[in-house]
Amino acid sequence: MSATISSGPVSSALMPAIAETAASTSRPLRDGILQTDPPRLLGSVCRACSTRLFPARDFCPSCGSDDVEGGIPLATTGMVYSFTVVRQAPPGRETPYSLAYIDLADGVRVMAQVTGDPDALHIGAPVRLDIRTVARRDGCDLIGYVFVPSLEPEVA
Amino acid sequence: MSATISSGPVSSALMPAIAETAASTSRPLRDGILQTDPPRLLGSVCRACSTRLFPARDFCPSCGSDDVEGGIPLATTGMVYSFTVVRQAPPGRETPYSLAYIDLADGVRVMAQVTGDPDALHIGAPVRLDIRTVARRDGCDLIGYVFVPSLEPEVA
Amino acid sequence: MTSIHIAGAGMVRFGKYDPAVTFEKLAADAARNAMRDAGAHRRDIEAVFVGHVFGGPVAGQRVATELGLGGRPVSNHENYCASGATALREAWTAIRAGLCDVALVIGAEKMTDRIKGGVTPDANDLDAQQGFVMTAGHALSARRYMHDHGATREQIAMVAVKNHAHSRHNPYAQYQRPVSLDEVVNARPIADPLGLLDCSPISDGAAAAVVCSATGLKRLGLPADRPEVRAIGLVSGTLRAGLGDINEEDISRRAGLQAYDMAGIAPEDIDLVEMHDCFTIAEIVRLEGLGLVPKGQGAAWTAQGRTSIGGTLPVNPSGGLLSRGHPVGATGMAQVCELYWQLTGQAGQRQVDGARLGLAYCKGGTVSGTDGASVTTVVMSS
Amino acid sequence: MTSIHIAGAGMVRFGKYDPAVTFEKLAADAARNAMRDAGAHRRDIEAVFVGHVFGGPVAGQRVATELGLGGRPVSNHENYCASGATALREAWTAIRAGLCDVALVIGAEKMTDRIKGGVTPDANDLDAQQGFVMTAGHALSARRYMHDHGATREQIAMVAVKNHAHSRHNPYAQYQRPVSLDEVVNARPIADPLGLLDCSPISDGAAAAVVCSATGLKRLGLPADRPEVRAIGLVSGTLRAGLGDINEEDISRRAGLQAYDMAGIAPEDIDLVEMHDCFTIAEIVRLEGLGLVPKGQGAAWTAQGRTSIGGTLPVNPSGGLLSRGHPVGATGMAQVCELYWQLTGQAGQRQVDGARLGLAYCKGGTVSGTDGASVTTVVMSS
Ligand SMILES: [Zn+2]
Ligand SMILES: [Zn+2]
Repeated sequence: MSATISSGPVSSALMPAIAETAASTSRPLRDGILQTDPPRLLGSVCRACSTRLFPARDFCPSCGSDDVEGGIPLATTGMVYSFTVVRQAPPGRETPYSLAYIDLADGVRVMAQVTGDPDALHIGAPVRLDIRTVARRDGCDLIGYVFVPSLEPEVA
Repeated sequence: MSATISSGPVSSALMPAIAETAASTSRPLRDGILQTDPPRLLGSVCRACSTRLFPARDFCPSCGSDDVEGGIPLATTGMVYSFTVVRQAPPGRETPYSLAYIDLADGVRVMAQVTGDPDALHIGAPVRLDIRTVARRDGCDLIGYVFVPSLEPEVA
Repeated sequence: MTSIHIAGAGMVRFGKYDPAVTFEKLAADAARNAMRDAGAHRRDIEAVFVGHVFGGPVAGQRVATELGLGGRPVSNHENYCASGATALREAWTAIRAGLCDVALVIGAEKMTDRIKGGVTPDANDLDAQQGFVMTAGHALSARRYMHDHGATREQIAMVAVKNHAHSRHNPYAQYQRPVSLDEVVNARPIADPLGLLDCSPISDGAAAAVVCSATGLKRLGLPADRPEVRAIGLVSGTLRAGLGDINEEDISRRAGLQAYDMAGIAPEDIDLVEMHDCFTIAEIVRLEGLGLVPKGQGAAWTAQGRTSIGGTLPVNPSGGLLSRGHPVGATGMAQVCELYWQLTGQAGQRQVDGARLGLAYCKGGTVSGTDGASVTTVVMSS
Repeated sequence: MTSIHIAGAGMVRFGKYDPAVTFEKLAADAARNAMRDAGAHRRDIEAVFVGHVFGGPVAGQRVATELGLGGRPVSNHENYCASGATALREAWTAIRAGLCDVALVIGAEKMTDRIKGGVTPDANDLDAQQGFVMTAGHALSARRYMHDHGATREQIAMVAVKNHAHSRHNPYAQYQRPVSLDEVVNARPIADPLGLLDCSPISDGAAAAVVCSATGLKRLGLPADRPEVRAIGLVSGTLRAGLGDINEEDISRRAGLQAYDMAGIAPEDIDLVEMHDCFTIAEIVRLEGLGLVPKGQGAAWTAQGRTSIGGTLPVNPSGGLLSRGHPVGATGMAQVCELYWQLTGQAGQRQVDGARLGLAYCKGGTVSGTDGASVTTVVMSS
């Protein structure tokens, strides 16, 4: 994981710190949704129909099977399916920030903030996962996730 | 109305001030429940069955009539029907304080705090109304009501 | 099985009320208007069903006490923005089950002194932790809709222009003045591409109806031809796996089918729609999900005036949430009031000609990973 | 009209859970236990009814999503402490109306991270502005009851002694140890004459049941003799004019009559009661209001052991709210679970001999000037 520092509009809840620096006083935003080494989002996969889900569930919403395996590392790259720049939010969250649906390479859609210049964002833009500290609560770093625009080939 | 200063356990919401001193920055705890000159609680009376109610309603719960008159001054003396000393309350309200059902002389029951020594309170104890500032909100005195133990005849 | 009817309906004007105008007062005033319209007295009302989100515990009982309806069965029902319609569904179910013949249904909300900066999902919601707010969800929908169907920003904005044009003639609407396309497109941005006028406001208000069996109508001395509640669908969202269209509106499709089946109608039979246009784009994709407008054509239909009063499928003659206002728990019952007035020919200058079969749709709340929390579909006929 | 049955029931142990144990987890765990007990799979559940007070908007939909029950009709119902029983009543009504045959009903609450110093009426309530809290209301009741009927403080305290003795054998109870009369009488005073052990605790928990028509039982492959829900009464309070007895319990009397009439029973037929003993004195006056104990004799009956397991009318074999705990929205369904276990002979060392007809009573909330906000009465038979 690279030590990306956010340069664009990101919520105040997303502080520019990286997971590797987190001491024992860090924990995931929510149990079971990610790992830091290597940095991955964790989902589930259905053994019956191969449907992947994020976050993990103990059943498959596609085929109804209970034969589902959790703790599955998901792809770290994907494309922007749709995005918005949020300019008004309830008190406690600083605006603006870019929020997007990201379609991961292994067929899972994730809602997350995207760093960088919002004017450069577009549907289909390639992005990659960044696991980082996104908030601090009770003296503890909360580890979450954002996506960072990747270099993309020049379009002629 | 006498300038009674509370001597017993009364909620922090009940400040020892009297209504006459209230300037233009005072208002009743709730519209229509009391007047300060002369100090009275205001209720309603049913023209069909004479039932009195506090606070006023625009219908009679006893006979169902809509022929009800509001703004009726109620009796200022009554007796304790039942009482308790509240020793634990949600944050923001200081304990202990005495709370009672008061049966007014004209047949209306009112829930209110009673000032004075809680150990001297008993069912049947005579009390009289005191209209006073009970709280301050947004720089404005809120006028409410408590009951004060009356002198009672010695029991042989 | 008994038929179920609206015997009378009533509202208070939606808007921003002083804190001294309480939830209880708004709700009781709407209820009194509905009871007066139905010619129902206190003694006629057998049960009270109240839909609200932010009214606090036993809010319905506080209202019933104000109304002099103490003693009856009173219950409170919550499905976020579908709360009012859910309360109606519970009343409709109780009448079908034979528990009562005359019920009072109230939807009410006092929001302006409680909600700041827009409603949000539960704080424990994973999407909320990423910064998801309702506006953002609809902005993502709008952006993708434009990309997939070649719709323009202006076509989407026309939903607001249309609904504000309708609300000029609705005395209960929070906003009663027209807005121009320029005003909508150039309004303060909230979540790109949506601006302030793409969003329904935060409002206070209440709406109510007296709901009866055929026996109940007789008891009230009313003719048997009062508008009938033919069906009320209720569905929840499902988890979305894979990379499908976020504007698929499977939840709307299922809610529509449930109501059409129950009412024994086809979507083509519907003469007018009261649609949950919490955001401009939402009206478009939900109409498509319901099978009332072909996939991808909702924006164009709006721009062509096909969903205006006088068009082939008038949508939100009341002005909708965008113009009437959106006190969340009240909205479902305000839609029912509008259908009642339309189906009885009392809608004045916003009357839809030949209104015989109407649909009211509400969608309430979000649950992370699903296509929504709750959708209700009310079918009413004259 | 179809008979309506409990096909299976399940709970989580009530208690004080870590903030990481969410409302959704408690509710889903109880629901899974109920579904397992009924042998019901996801595909069998047609609708979900959730009772809660503090779970936040669309809490039931969040739970349904966790359970893999997305898509179904899901609705949230609130009547304060009667919320769980109200959710059951809505399910029971929907089955009677023919809307479904197999429903999941959940009562749930996560209180310990939200409620401090006791539950209160709405802040706008006039009595609340005088300093009224729930404990105070019951203290006023206890003081007057002692005065009117010559009951002693010790007799009232015996309700807590009895219910804690019962809960020793309830694995789902928050407290499972006996308490002595001395402990109750000498506990920290809360509102004279009541002390800490006269009050039910603030708790987290959930309880659930699978509720079926006769057709639904067949579909689940269950015998037709599962416990039947014979009646569910629901009433609200009325304004009290004049200087009557505050322990008159007219609201309980009306709720009882409604249920007895609907079930076609007399109060004498009832073998055991799950009673809303939010406070010791409440159990006494409510039993009297229901016509199950002669007026003014409830305290003496308790002290004589007549309401203990083995007595003439066992009340709260589960331990009641005082011992099982009182996560408000969950309580009504926990009572239903207990009746189900008692009526099917699965209550172990707390089994009431010959339990064939049971009553569960909940009372929720207050409205200034009335004798209560909401009372439910559930009658179940084996
Ligand atoms: Zn699968
Ligand atoms: Zn009268």
